[in-house]
Amino acid sequence: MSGLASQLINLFAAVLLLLAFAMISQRRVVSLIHLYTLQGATLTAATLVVGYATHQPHLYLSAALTLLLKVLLIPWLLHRVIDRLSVRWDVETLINIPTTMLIGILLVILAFHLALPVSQLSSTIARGTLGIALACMLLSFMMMITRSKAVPQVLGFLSMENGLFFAATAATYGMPMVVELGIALDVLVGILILGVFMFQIREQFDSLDIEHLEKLKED
Amino acid sequence: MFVFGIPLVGSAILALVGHRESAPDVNVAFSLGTFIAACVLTVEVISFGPLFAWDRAFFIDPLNVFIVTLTAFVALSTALFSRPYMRVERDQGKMTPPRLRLYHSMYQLFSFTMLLALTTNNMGILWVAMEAATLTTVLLVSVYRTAASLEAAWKYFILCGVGIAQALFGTVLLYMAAEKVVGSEGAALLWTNLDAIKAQLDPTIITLAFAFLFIGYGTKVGLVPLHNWLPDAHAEGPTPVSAVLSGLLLNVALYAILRCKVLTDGALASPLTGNLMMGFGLLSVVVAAFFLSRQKDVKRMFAYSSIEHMGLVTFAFGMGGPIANFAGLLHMTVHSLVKSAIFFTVGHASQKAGTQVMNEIRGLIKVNPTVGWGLMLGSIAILGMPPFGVFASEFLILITAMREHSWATPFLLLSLGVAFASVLSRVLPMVFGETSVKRLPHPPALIPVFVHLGIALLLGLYIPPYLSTWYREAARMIGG
Amino acid sequence: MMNALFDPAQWTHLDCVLAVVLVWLVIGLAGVCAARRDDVAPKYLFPAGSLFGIVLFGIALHAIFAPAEAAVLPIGLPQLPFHLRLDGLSAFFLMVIGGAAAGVSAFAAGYFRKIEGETAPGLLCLQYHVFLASMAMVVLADDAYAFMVMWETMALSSFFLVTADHRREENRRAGYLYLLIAHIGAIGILLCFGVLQAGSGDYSFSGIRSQEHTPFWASLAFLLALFGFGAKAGLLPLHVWLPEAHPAAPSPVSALMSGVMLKTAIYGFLRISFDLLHVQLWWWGLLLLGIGLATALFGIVYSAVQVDMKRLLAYSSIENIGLIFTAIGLCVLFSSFGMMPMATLALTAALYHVVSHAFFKSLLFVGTGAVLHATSERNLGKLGGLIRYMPWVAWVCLIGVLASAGLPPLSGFVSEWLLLQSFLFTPELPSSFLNMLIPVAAALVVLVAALAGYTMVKFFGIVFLGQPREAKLSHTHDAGAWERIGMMWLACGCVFLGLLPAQFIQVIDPVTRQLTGAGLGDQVAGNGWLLVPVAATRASYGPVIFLAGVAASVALAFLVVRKFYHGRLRRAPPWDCGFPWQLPRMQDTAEGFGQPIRQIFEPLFRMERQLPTPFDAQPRYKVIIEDHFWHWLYLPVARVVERMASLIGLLQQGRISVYLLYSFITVIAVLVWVTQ
Amino acid sequence: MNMLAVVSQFLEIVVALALAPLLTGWVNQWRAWLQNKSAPGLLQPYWTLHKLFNKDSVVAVHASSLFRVAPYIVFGCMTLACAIIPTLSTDLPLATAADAIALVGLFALARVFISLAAMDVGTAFGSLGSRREMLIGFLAEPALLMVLFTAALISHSTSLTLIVETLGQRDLAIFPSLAFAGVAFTMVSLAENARVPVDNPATHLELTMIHEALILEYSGRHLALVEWAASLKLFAYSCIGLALFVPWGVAEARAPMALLLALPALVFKLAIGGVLLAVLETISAKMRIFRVPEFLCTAFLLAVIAMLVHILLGA
Repeated sequence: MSGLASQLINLFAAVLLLLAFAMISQRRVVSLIHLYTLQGATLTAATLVVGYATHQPHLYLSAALTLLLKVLLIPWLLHRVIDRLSVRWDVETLINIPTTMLIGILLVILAFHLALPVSQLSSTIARGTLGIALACMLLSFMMMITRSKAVPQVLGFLSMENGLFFAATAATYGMPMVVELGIALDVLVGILILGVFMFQIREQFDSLDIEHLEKLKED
Repeated sequence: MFVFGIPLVGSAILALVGHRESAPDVNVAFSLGTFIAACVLTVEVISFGPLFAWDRAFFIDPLNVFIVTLTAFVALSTALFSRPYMRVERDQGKMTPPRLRLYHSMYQLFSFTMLLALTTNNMGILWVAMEAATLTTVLLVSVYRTAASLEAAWKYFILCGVGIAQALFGTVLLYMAAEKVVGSEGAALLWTNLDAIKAQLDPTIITLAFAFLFIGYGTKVGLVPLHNWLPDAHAEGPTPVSAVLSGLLLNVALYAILRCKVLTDGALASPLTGNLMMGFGLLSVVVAAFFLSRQKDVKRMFAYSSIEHMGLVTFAFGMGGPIANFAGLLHMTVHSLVKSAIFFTVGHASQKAGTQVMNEIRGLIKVNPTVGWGLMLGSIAILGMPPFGVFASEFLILITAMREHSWATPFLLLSLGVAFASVLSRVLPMVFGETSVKRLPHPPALIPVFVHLGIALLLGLYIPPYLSTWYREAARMIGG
Repeated sequence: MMNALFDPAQWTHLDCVLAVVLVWLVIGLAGVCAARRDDVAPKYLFPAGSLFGIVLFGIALHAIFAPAEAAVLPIGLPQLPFHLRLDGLSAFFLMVIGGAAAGVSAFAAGYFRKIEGETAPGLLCLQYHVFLASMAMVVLADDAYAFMVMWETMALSSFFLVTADHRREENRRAGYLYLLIAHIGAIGILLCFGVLQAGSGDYSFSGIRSQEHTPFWASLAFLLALFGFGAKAGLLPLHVWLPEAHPAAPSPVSALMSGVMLKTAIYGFLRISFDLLHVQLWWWGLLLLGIGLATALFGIVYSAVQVDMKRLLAYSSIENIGLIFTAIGLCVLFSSFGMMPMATLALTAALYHVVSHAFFKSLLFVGTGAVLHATSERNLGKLGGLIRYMPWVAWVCLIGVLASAGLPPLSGFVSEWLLLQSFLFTPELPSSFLNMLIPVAAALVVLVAALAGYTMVKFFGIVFLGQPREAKLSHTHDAGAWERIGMMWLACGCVFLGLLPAQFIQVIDPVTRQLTGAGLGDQVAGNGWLLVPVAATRASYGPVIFLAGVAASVALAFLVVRKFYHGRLRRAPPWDCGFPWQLPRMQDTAEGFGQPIRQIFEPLFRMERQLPTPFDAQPRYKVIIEDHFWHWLYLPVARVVERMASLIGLLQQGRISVYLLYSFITVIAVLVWVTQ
Repeated sequence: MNMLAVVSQFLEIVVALALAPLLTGWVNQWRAWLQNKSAPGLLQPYWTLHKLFNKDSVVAVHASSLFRVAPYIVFGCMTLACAIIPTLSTDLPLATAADAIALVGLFALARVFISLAAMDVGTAFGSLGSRREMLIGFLAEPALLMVLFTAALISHSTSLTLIVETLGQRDLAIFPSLAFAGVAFTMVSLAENARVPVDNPATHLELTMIHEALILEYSGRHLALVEWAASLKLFAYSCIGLALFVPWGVAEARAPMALLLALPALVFKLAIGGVLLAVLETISAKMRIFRVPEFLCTAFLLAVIAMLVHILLGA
């Protein structure tokens, strides 16, 4: 049973990693959002499995939370934003995609290397997954670096959050409930604020190209 | 637990009435309440020792109670200062009523998150509070809605958000390490429990955890090279916000790092945490000092000075030992006092001159001697000139460094010298000389400035015994 | 204890000194409280301060002969409360502070009547008295922290005084330069203490005293002390602030800074190199000798070519500091070879010069203050002939001028005489190399002394003698009562120090006993009016007899001439060489007077001349003299810092992705670092 | 101090005051002869002084009292100088009050006062003269002091009387250091006493004169005092020279006979010295004022070398 569960979890982990790579390589904003939604879904599933396998009821709750936030609410918000601001394209990335992929692979290796000693100690059914979570995190971090528009950056930020959630779920069966709630609240408020910001930025610079945001510097 | 109850209610109320004429006074009133509550709390802790609340979800010990008091105090004086300041802003048309409302409620909410972060016993909640603090301050920074302020806020949000994310990962790891020992229920994130069992925590996980936590909260402390949000946010936000950012937020972030350091030191035999903190601290001090020497915008300059001082404090805690920890705590105190005082004066100055560019601010001492002298003395104090308290702490830090890490001393002294030269050369012409600007409609509230400077002066010459015992206690807790 | 506190009869010297310090602070605060009325400070407060200056002078004079007293104040750091100690050395310097402060404050009472620059007299009064108090506390401090706090407070208060007239850009610049160098010097001193405590963590001087240092660490501490205190004293090449800050400050303040504050640096240096350090290496002495002589020569040569009277005096202060350090160097040299009597002689010379310089330089500075007040003119080229309109100031200044020119029978000569005497002992040094070197040094000292004469003649002659170069000078007024009192006090100091060396050396005796273990007191005591430092067969000097001799022959000549001839006198215009259209402006100028020096010592200056050609419509002659050290030392350092700053600025180019990249790299780096 | 000491002290002063003009006259006479001019009488200086004392003294209208005091002070300084230099006897009460260094200080004092007085009137000449005088002074003083130091090192004392005694008691050994010192001293005294090649007391040529420019405004009794002081200075310098380099014949303490013998010896030595000075002045040409520093620096260096030589050779 738990064997199956852990295999399932590993599968989801792999999917997550895959999605992360996909997000790096993806240019279109809309499909980025889709990918993000998928990520959320996978996360929900993983949480459910873990919760089921380890009989941790509060994981169901957190899964529900994830579903609500990351599969429904946030993607919906983002869609509205990009419709309003009509930014469906994120044309150029700062570093071209293949290079990014290569660096990404290096990062994955590094992440595994780092997580290996930890996951060996880990007693949970999801031992290998910590490395994957870390990898996801780093990858989305890199995505934030390489994208030059606001929306993809935010998406990178959010998928980073996902990676973290996955780490929390897989490695520790989720944080204490109160913390989960707090985190969820923060994420929600954060995304709202970001949405507002994007509108303001838009009306200030009539574009979401964050290259406009380079006025404040050491001259 | 009135301490953070009051600001929470305050923010709620101000969210409704924040646009009224009386809002600033209400703001002050709430801050005052918070401060009184904090004082009561302090007395309790001093008399009865550490105490818990709400089945150990909250926890006060000498370490955080002293920062709580400091926070409440600076929040109060900043509220006092922002009364006339915001009135002027409104008259100048920079602040509309809705913005004022946002400002006031966020101000209270911010101090709530600060206090929450300080008093909570739960590392998770600590993280949540820090994130919440980021969100509130992002709103505060962007309150002017100008291009520059938006940019600053954006950078602030992204950089700190990412940083904080690292911290969350660290927290997860911490939890993971903890639950192996105490089993997986909520108690595994209570700092007190962790502190009790820190010796059994698994070194490898804790090492990773601390690395992430340090980078995460270090971003908020503004350690080089994670500091880039700090000068922008300070320079573009309203001055009271710069004051609280410098005076409070950085302290609280550092406090978070300290909590983690205590645990990690318990788990590890190696001086890893110390080395990390010393390295980043030293780097921040040196780099910030050189940044100081090329500033044109007054608030930006003092933001860099904050980076420098935070670096110094981090370095001090990194060295560890009773004297260094003592010095670090002392330095935190005087820095937030003096720096907020400086920002008050700077705020008035730039309001008068209508600009933050230093070359266009001249002869303050002529227009308004109190502001002029306040800025002068403040800068002198922040530069570590006796008899102000900053010198006392820097003296202690330096002598410890000379004794234990003499290799670092030259760098410290070099950067202190550079910082001195830079800031002084900017401040002198601002304070002295001739000018033609006129006075402001609303008389500036300068009592806070001189109260702060007075306390800093006092701490330089005479540290009252109960205060010093209190510091010692805290220093011992950090593991001196 | 408590009743002891309230019963002055039981007060120790230390209590009295602290009381004076407190009173000074109170006076200062009173000045601020009464800031509304500009006449309170001058009328009542400054005279009061001067009175307590005399009190301090008396107490200190008494305390020199008393055993050392120590106390611990309840203020300061918890680990390190303020330790205070009043021993011979500190009492001696307290005496200097009190003595000079008495005169200067009295003068200031007259001087600060009009508002100088921007700062109101009340605030000036506060800064001034905090300055005095901090100087007194510096010499009392007995632990590193107290010392540093007082030291920097001294620098800070004087900085505010320097920038009292901050409307002028050059004053602000001067203040900045001053505070910066002072602070950097302070950093050096702090490091020095750090080395001295030798890892013991005990920063009280008693604790430091108990440490034993290896020659290396001792030398390091010595060099740091030399750097730190040299920056304050104005030793080459850290002297640049001095000629800027002294002219900028109000004259009484320049008087205090030059006369007293520089001496606190001497105090600190003596305290560390003789009291806290136990070993002395011969090359330290050589180093001091070299730097001292270089400073002295540099100072006096630059002083000779100045055209601003306060700058001239400032450079002359650099010269005197150089002489003092020369004497100290000689002392170190001797004591490193264990020749204590000679060391004592040299040290006595140094201390004697400390006091006499304190008096005559304060006198000259307040003299310039009086002139400045009357004429509001600092440029020598616009002064002249003032002896007719302000005879008081002129004649009192003449005393100061003669003393500072090192002429018998005034105070300056005594110290130079002692210094030269100690030079004559050097052939007894065991090292022949040194023996060869020292005569050259002695020659330089004499040259410096002679140049001082040249400079002082220039100063006095151009300011007070000749015809007024500006029309407005002809209705200037003489100094007021308070100013006269202050100047008289200082002048009396010069005269007494000049005439009664044998008696005054009794005062120095305990100090030298404390530092070198020997004293000249007994040696000198026996010979009444004669000053016999070593042995009657070696050398002797009797200023009183000397003065009597000159006076007698002057009087005799006068009487004889009157007796056998007549006293008829006719007034007539001076001979105009057959060119009747002479104007006062055609008199020899300050530049002209300095010209020979400029020629002889050309390599020492960085000059840019602008000479008129025969075809100029308005021919004008301009010569700008600059300090080499700016271009050798200071500007390069500034450039390096700028370069670094511009490099570091590249870190922050405003692109958020780059910032994220920093964080990213940091994460990776830290992770990699922690996991191995 | 016994009676004899007082007597010899008194005698010295009198002799100095009396002989100084005579020496000047003697030198002038010889110089005239050497230059094939008809010489003034030997006693001419006395007549000049007498005449000047009888004249009214004319003082510039705006001259301050300093101007009138200065001549007396200068005269007093020179008298004291002559009093402390052992010319006849080495048993001089006053000599204990001022040693070699004080002697130099004494000369400096006189110089400063005369220069200030010259600047007081404020004519171009006055300040020009005082500037040149001080220029010479600050170069000559160190040289003179170095010379005296050399002697002082030999005799381990700066007191002039002791120097003379030690030097006088030695047998006729040549001190190489003293040879250098002698040359240096000669150069210095030429400069100090306004002699060719540095200055020419005979002319009033604006471009060259130093001493005459200083005292240009003086007349009557003031001028007389200044002139007398000048000749006293010459006398003093000659006596120093004699005391250092030919110290024989100066009376030791408590030797009344020697005291009587000392006078003719002194006169004889002075006469020779005067002739030599005249010869020196005749054979050398007046140099440009800008050359003077070089001239004096040479003297200064020679004096320092003298000291070094002494330390090196112990002689």
